[in-house]
Amino acid sequence: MKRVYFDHSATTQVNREVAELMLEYMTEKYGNPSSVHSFGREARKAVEEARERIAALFNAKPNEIIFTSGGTEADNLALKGVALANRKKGNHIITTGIEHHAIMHTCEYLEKQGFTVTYLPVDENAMIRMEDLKNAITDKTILISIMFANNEVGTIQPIKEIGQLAREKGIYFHTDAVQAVGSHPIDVEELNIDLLSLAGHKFHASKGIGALYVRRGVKLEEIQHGGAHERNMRAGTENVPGIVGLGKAAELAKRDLDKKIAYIKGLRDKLIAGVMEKIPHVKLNGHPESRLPGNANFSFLYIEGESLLLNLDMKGIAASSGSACTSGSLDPSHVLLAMGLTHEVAHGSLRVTLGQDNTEEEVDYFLEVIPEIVERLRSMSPLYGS
Amino acid sequence: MKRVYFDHSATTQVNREVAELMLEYMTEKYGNPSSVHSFGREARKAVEEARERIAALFNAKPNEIIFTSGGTEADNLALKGVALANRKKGNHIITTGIEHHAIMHTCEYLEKQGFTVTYLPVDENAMIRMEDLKNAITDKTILISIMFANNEVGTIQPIKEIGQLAREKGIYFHTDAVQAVGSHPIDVEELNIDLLSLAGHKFHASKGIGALYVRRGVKLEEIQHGGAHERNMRAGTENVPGIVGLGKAAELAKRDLDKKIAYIKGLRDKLIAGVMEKIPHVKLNGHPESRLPGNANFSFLYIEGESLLLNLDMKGIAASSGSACTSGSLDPSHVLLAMGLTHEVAHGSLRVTLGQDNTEEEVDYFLEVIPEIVERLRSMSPLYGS
Amino acid sequence: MYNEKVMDHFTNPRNVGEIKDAAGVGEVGNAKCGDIMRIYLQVENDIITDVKFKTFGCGAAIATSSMVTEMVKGKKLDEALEISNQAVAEALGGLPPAKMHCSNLAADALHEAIKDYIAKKGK
Ligand SMILES: Cc1ncc(COP(=O)(O)O)c(C=O)c1O
Ligand SMILES: Cc1ncc(COP(=O)(O)O)c(C=O)c1O
Ligand code: FES
Ligand code: FES
Repeated sequence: MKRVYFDHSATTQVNREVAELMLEYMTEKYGNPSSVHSFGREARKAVEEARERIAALFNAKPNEIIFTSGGTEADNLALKGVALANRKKGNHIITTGIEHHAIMHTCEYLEKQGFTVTYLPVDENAMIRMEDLKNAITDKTILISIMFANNEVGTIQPIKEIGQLAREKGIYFHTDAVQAVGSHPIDVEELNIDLLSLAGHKFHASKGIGALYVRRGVKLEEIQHGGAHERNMRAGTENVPGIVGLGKAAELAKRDLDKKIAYIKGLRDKLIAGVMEKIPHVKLNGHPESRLPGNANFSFLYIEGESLLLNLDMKGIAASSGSACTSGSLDPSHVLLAMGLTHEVAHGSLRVTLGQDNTEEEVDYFLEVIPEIVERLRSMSPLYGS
Repeated sequence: MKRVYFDHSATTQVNREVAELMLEYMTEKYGNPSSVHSFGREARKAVEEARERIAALFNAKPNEIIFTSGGTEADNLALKGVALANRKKGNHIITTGIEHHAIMHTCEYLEKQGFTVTYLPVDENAMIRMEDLKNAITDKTILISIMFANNEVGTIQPIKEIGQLAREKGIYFHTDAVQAVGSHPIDVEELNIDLLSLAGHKFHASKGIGALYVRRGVKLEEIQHGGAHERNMRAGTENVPGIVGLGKAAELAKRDLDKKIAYIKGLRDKLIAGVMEKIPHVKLNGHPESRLPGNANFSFLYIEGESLLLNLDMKGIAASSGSACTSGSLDPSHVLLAMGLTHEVAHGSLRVTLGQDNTEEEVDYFLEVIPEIVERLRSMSPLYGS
Repeated sequence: MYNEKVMDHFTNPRNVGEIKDAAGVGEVGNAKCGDIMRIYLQVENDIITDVKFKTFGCGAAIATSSMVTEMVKGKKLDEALEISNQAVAEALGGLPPAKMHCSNLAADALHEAIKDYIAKKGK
């Protein structure tokens, strides 16, 4: 059966070139970068070159990059690392109500450690309001952590304004850019970003590798203890194949970014237009313009997300949902609820996230099969037509 | 130039089969195990099969395995996880003075959090004494963490006796088995081990993946916050390629263990005998019998380890040293010092760790070049002959 | 880790050895930190006519020892006294930062040897 992958916000295919480079660093250049001999030096060199490539992707300096095991660890390190190192300055953190669990649950942990966290509300497009942010700042505020782009509805926050405000107030600004890196241009200087999290597997590097950008001068405490790796900020033998692959993926992302964005956006807009035209009672979730190029998030009224997903899967199409039933939890997506969607509407959400490997034929195929699926599920729904 | 890798305790070459399987899970079966669609299910299946293989390697159950980013994270999770979850029972931890930094520095961190840590001394062979352990136990002791085998001198601790004592006293027993897994038979039931750390890259899986075994019923708190992965014990998208590779490496390790041990031990014993015969003023560090099959650790009196390493490197031989000068720190190896070696003798240490890919010719080559290197360095040394 | 010049001096150290009945001998460092350097001088008319060293230490320690002997041979004592550890490291094209603290002592050993010579002469 034809298989169509429309779940690029969940994870992406590792680029062939990236994977082959990783293979080389597993089977031939397998030294430990801490070793002084030639195997070690060749690994060290590759790690430092990758660091340069990652830094170049968003205009940072190589020594401002700390490699981690992924986006979650980068988020944990940013929040706990800043909180613990700056406790004397204050104990207040500002974030939003639509962050990824990696931020949300880390904030909840910090609340138990005596920190106070403000969760900013968002509007119906999942945008924060600058007024709310300004009002939330107190003289105890040490950190603002606001995601660059939302993983469910794709909304891109006013990062530049946030960065400017944080800088004026002398507060560190962290952004979880796991969804944005490789899909949106980022310049940490222009945007006044102090810390930034990324995950390789969201832009065609491997799972198991990520990084935290930490602006020079930001006070951070390490959270994983052991050897003196990553300038004492992250103990543990460096994941050399992962790091080298991440560097390659960053290089490719930088080279292809404009082209990629234009291409994916084209497909995505076609998909949205097609769905809106062919299916009644559909709502597009997320900001109409300020959103990730590959993200489309719909609520199909009167039906439930998991059934929709399973039906699409039977047609070979891989997508995602904000329905509670896919996650095993009782409540649907906290993001959709924070945007003001009712439980019913949130349950009927479908996230379609496109990537550079998708084709127009795949979009056509999706548009061909989705109407009948929605129609069939609606015909079974007690909410529909009543 | 011929290159000889004698640094298998630092890291190992990824097995070809393992690397190719990883490639497949990067470029083809690249789904996120949390996704409900076919890409996700195929990744989930692979992760769970790998979990079974890892568990089978040391007679654990699959649901007792938590995947981590490596040995350091496993050690951090074991120590902090048990300490924080069992704080009400007591605040005392027992470990040794020869642990890896991943344990040592995590213990130091816990001391700052209000825990008390006893660091057991070792004898001249790097063995703890059971008497010392017994005497160290108080009614506040919640955890004993003693490494299975030492990474520098290879000494294997009396794990079974320790496990038995811990069980009798109702104290959790963790062992850092990063150096032992894949090089020594381990049965967590027979040995009464409650928690065990391992790292993939020490037995021919990749860097960036490891695991913690946690016996069912052991109270543990998570240290990385975010999604509900690994039964809520370790947030973050699973490193599927790393995990699948780890599973494969475990399968191979189990299949080949006896043969591998016999082979490596043969080479190692030849190497030790050759060095002892050809070079005067050499000391073998570590236990004469109870040691890892591939480990040889010498002190060449009157010379310094880094110079020795660099000279070997110029001959294409990769080894390691406990000299301070290779690490950029001021003190030589804390392990060698804990064994009672003087600073001079510790500085002159050389660690040679063999693996299954080494050959007898390589050992011969080593024995051919080492005498003249030692002789030349000694002729330059102000400590020699005076 | 080390640049080519350092590796050259490490691989082919100049002036290794001892001078019997040296005019001055200087030793610095201790085995605790991993570095012991001993420098032997022969002096005529306040000019260093011969110099040799013995060193227990890492690649940087051996290279700096070798370098300093090259730098002072034929120099006047007061010129030699002006050579700093930093100058030796620079003459080698730089050393890794971690090595600056304990390996970069060759000039100190030289100065000790000169002091020893002056003290002996004064007697
Ligand atoms: C916005 C955002 N932050 C953090 C993460 C966590 O990244 P990872 O699962 O790779 O640790 C993700 C992806 O799952 C994400 O979309
Ligand atoms: C005994 C021991 N424990 C822990 C570690 C840490 O493992 P990793 O560096 O893979 O995190 C190592 C290896 O460096 C080790 O030898
Ligand atoms: S509808 Fe079945 S779990 Fe939610
Ligand atoms: S001898 Fe220790 S750093 Fe050089």
